[in-house]
Amino acid sequence: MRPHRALPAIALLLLAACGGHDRNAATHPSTLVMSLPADADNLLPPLTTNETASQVGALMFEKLVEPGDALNTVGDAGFRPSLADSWTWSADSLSIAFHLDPKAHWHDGVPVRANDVVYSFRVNASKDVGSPVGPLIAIVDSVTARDSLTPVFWFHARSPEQFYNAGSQIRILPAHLLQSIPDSALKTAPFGRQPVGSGPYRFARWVSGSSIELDADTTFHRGRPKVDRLIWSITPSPDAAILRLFSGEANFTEYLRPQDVAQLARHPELKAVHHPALQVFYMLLNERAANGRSPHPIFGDREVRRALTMAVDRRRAVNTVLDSLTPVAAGPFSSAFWSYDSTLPRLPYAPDSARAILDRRGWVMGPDGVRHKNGVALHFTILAPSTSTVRQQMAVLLQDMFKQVGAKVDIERVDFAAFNGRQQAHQFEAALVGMGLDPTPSGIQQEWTTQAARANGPSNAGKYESAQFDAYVDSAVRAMDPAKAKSYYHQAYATIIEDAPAIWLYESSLVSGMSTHVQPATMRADMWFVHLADWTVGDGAATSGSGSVALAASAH
Amino acid sequence: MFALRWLAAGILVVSLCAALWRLARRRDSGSRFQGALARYAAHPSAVIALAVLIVLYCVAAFAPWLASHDPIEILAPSLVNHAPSATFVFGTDYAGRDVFSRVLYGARLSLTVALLATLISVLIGTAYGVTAGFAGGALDAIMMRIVDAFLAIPRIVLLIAVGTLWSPLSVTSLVIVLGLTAWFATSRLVRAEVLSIKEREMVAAARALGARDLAIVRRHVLPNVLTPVLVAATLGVAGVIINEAALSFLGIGVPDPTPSLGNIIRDGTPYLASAWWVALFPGLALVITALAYNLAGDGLRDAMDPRQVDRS
Amino acid sequence: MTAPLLSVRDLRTYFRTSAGIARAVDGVSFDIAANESVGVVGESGCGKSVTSLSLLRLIQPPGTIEPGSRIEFDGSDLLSLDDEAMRRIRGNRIAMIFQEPMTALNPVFTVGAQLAEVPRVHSRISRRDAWARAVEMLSVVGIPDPAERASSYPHQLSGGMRQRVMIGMALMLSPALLIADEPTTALDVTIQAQILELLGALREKTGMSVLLITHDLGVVAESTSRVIVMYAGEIVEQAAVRELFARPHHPYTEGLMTAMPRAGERRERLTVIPGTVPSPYAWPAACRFHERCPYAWERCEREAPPLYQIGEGHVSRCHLAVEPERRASPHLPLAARAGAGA
Amino acid sequence: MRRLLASRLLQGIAVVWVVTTLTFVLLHLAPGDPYAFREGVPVAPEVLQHWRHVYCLDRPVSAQYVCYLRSVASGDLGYSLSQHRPVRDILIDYVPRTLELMFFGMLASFALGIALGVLEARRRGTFADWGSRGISLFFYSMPDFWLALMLALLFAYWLPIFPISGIENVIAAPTNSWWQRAGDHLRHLVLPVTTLMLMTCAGIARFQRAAMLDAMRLDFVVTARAKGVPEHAIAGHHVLRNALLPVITLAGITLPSLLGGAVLVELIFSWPGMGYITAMAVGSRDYALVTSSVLVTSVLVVLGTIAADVLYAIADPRVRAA
Repeated sequence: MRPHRALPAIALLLLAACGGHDRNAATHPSTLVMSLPADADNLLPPLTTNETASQVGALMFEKLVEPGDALNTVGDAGFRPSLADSWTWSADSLSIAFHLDPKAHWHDGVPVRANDVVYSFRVNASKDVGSPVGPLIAIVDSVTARDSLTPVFWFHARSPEQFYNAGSQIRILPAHLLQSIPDSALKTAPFGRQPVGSGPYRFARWVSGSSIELDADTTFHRGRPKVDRLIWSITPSPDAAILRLFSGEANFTEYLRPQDVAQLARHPELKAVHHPALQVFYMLLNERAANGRSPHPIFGDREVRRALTMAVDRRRAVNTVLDSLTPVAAGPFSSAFWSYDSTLPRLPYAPDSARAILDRRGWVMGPDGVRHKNGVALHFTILAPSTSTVRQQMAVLLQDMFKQVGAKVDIERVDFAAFNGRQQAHQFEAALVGMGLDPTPSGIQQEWTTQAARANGPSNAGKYESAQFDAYVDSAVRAMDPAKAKSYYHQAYATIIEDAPAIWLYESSLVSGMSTHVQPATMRADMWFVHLADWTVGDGAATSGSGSVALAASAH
Repeated sequence: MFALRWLAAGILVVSLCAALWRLARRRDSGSRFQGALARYAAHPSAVIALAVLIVLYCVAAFAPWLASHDPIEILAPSLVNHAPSATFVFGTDYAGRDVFSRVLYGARLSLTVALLATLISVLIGTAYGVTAGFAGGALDAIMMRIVDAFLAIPRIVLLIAVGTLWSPLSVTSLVIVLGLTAWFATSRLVRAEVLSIKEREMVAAARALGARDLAIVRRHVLPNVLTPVLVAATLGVAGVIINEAALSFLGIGVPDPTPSLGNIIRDGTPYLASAWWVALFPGLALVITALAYNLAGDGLRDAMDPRQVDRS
Repeated sequence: MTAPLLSVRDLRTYFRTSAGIARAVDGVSFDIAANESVGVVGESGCGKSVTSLSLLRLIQPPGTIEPGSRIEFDGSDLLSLDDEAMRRIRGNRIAMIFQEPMTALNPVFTVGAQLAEVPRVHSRISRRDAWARAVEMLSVVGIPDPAERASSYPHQLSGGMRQRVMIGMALMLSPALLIADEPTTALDVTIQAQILELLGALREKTGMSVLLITHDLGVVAESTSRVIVMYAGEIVEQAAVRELFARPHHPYTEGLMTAMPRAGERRERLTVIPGTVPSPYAWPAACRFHERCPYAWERCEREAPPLYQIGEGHVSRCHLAVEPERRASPHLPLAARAGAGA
Repeated sequence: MRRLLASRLLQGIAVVWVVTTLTFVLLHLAPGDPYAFREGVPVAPEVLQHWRHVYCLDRPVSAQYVCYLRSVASGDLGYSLSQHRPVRDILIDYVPRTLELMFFGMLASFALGIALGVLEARRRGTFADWGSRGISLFFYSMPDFWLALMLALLFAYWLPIFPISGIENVIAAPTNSWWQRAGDHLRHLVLPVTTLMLMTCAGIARFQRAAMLDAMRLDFVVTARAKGVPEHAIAGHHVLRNALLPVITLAGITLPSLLGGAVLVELIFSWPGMGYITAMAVGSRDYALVTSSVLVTSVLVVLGTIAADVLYAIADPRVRAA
């Protein structure tokens, strides 16, 4: 081999040799490496729209108060202090004064003061910025600074969740760094790529497309976080994120699909953690026909919808596709809500009475095992996203169960973007939908009321309209007394369950995958990452290991 | 019973190859085609490649009959990522489906899509090349610049762009898209051949006899163009197979449950560490097919075009 | 007579191909004395180029120099040297120049670099010194402003100049023997004369011997002292140049002489030797020229003529040497009678 | 030389113009308005309105075309809805990483390709010749993404010496010195570049082999031998220098396929470059980002082809003088 041609081979060996050395490099302070398939977009909270950016933002910016893990959003009982130590209501409860923790400070050393809160409210409410929080804080008239440590919130009117909306929606921003920038220019401000916050973690590095890194703020006013470094390790696709966890280059990944969980058995160094999630899955029935005006020949009839619900053995379906741990959903709400109670009625699995109802409604069984009613066959299509194996398996099981009661079902698989598009354009008959819920039960008002159906937006695509249900929801949302609110919610839930606008399938719990020596703190249903500062990585002591396999194996 | 079926298929294929071999060895008829066949048979690698191709197409044709399980049916959640065993020759994938049957059906799909797409690309390429070659002058220059533009865009990026904007692609639209993005090389080749033929006296003579352009094209140009186009087509198929697999791998090609070699590999990607067989076997099938086409294409080029002697 | 610089004895170079064995050079023997200029003449395909390449063992597969051949140079047999030893002789003790100056030089390297390469390959000379000697050699071979020309590329020079560069390259290490394979064929006449005159002058100055291979009798007449005539892989006649031109003995040499147009002579058609050069895969039996020889008789077809001594330093491979009377009855050669070709 | 450069530039501009038009057509043939409000992508309506105005999507097609050309010329490639950033900023982040991958990929594949080509030509007909040609054809026929996967499988799991994803070891990075980080970055380059190399070297080796065999037949080889130049110097110096010329033109042609391969390699090894971003744009139907990456990719290729031609002109003295 000519000398100059051997050079590349020698170089490769050198690289390989130093590879080994790098593997067990000096021990690193406890580090949580989270692999996930999406890069952040803008780290300025009011401009954040994607999941990664909201996670990073949540650990760098604080709210005034934080809801407790029970997510009781009515009144102020269920809340605990964050940026504000304490708060006092005015006599007519039309204003609340928050007392900031004097020790709170921005990562550049400047202390947090009331005018930061005033500025933050103004920015989040401004039309130019278009913050997603805007509509939620519409109930707040204005915010003033009584003194340098006491911002005061003034309200238009009293409402059960006024404290929640005021103190726990806005993440406080450093006015001294941002107020000189006009609102419309905030979008392209460099702050969005290099933010300064007041939270437990300060910004370290952002290599776009590769990693975002935060270091613990040792002087944080609520105590030093246990995990020293948080790294969001970004991959191009969900598959690559799982690959990174399994190869040991990451020690946490937020979302494992059922098939990934099955695969975890082969990796002793990893474990799966189920934690509640505010997410409910159901088969939405479109009550309008294709022309969007006349009722759908099958789903327009409430009795037929009830019959189809009774034809489905929901418990067996959930056990087969997922596991027995996952609860069967009662309705479009989460069992974690304070407004939930176990006495709610449920449509039973009763195929015989389902057949009886269908007969009574004139759906005569045809020779080919499919029912007909004045020329229309009991035949409809279920739309399912091709990327979700769980929903595809569920569609196959439902198809089989409906066949037992004489209903012919086709399954149409489309990719995710088309799945959303078809629902919004009402070009579907039935669809296996997964909906994320707001932490507060009042969210049902935006999702299922007649007003939502008529708004022609993405909500209530099935066009469920029930005046009685609307009335109950309105009074529940307005009731100041939690007990009265709960009884109204009960009647609203009972009504929608009886009307069966959709076949409620399961409340999915999120499954995260992590290395065995990561101990997570409580993972709150709406935001699993809110207590990330209290997690511990390794047996508390600095765990060694960086790069691939060593990271995972270092605990043994 | 399952092994019996494979045995029958094996016998059929072997007899087919033997017949072909005897044909190649026959010396008597001295036709141009015969000489080419003999020269082709002289290349051992090309003959093996042809035999492999025959086997592949037979397997693809009889896939439903040969497959051990239903490729789409989710057998049982318990059998997820099961290692290769007697019942599941290539193991099972994450959804508990038999990889062997999916590879069979996937190969069947990939082969048919590649063949049809190449057919389209050859037709378009030849037509485009002939018009550009014959028209000459400004039109020829413009047409060639357009081809340069298309060649300047890596084919996979073009496919991704098209895939994004018109997804999900049904199999027919996939064939059309693959066909539409593969004809550039063929058109250049055909144009070069047309230009060289145009100069030769026979075309001038034919024109002198008052033959119209179209007649000239049919009688003189097309037969001569046949050789390079045939060679380019064979080599082209390998490229199209790989591109179809890449598209399915990216999730833009064939929609999910229908198996294509590309999306089987995609299913196996996240579990590479512990379930490597899901990604390995479809890839091997792809490589064997592409390699067979490449070797056959090389053999064909030497056989049909002795002038351009390969310096082997 | 001091020992000859080069003595070739029974040189055979065969090419074994699928079409059979081509005996391009079939038993050639000759000597070259020091500072002598010898010409080798013959139609193309008679083996003169293969002979020259064989001297430097530059024959590439499938050609081989048959065992039994001997090339004695400066006291040692070149055929017994190992490759490395032979390599050290090429360009150093024996050098060679070629016919096509256009392609004989490497187009992508400067002329100076290709000249400087010769000393650098053969000795531990520094790049700067080698370049200086290259420039100096360019002036020796008569190239105007050599320093500037050294860094120009072959395609920037004229044919004549490129041939001068070739000669310079050959003479970099003042070899004892220079083999020139048709050096002037590709040049026009005026340049041809200059090159031949340069070769002669350099030969006098350096005392080297020159083996000049050409098909042009005029070139041989002017620049060589002795001539070897080759036909069908064999030497058919060898003599001092004046002797050969005055009394050509072998009919083939005679044919060559009459075929050459002489200045001032008025002739419409040039006389042509009928027939064509035979194929090396199957040389004709006995005398290889008998089919094209006007004097051939049955002995010529039966018995291969040896090299008869017909004068001082004058040999000829023709039975006329022993039966001169045959020359009186010339007849139409066999090839002409048989009509188109053999 | 200047004339050649001028004609190549003109051709390049023509190709870029055709590609821009192609991208415009692609953008407009796609169903739906690229800046339409789409559920699941919460963007303030006035942002959409701004970008729809910038591309004059509210005006007739011909006006839109002129508008598109003007904005592209001024370097304004639109706004990415999935990344909420102007496309130009995104490309500034991601294009250099693809260029880096391409540079090392090109270097490695040409080095190996030339070495193999020379080896095969010098040992023609022996086992080394057809053996190396067989192996490189085997890799040539392999789909690039599958080759990447197999390398990842081999090197990441069974012999874990090279990292399989990302551009640096995110954990160790901040505490390393710069040269440690450079070394680590190179280690992350090894597998992606090896994939590109194995994929492309077959074509180059085959071309180089043919060029070598041609050059070996030229007369100056005999002259060199007559000069006493040793055999390996003849092959390595005289012949190779001539045989390299045609291979340089090959650089222009392999560029598109290498870039295509890079797109898939980036996906497998999570190398955040153009392919990575294009794949993300695919998922979220980010029309602006997809069409602008097509545009940028083809401009890169056109520039690369022109560079290859210029390099050829410089390398070949006969052309340089013209």
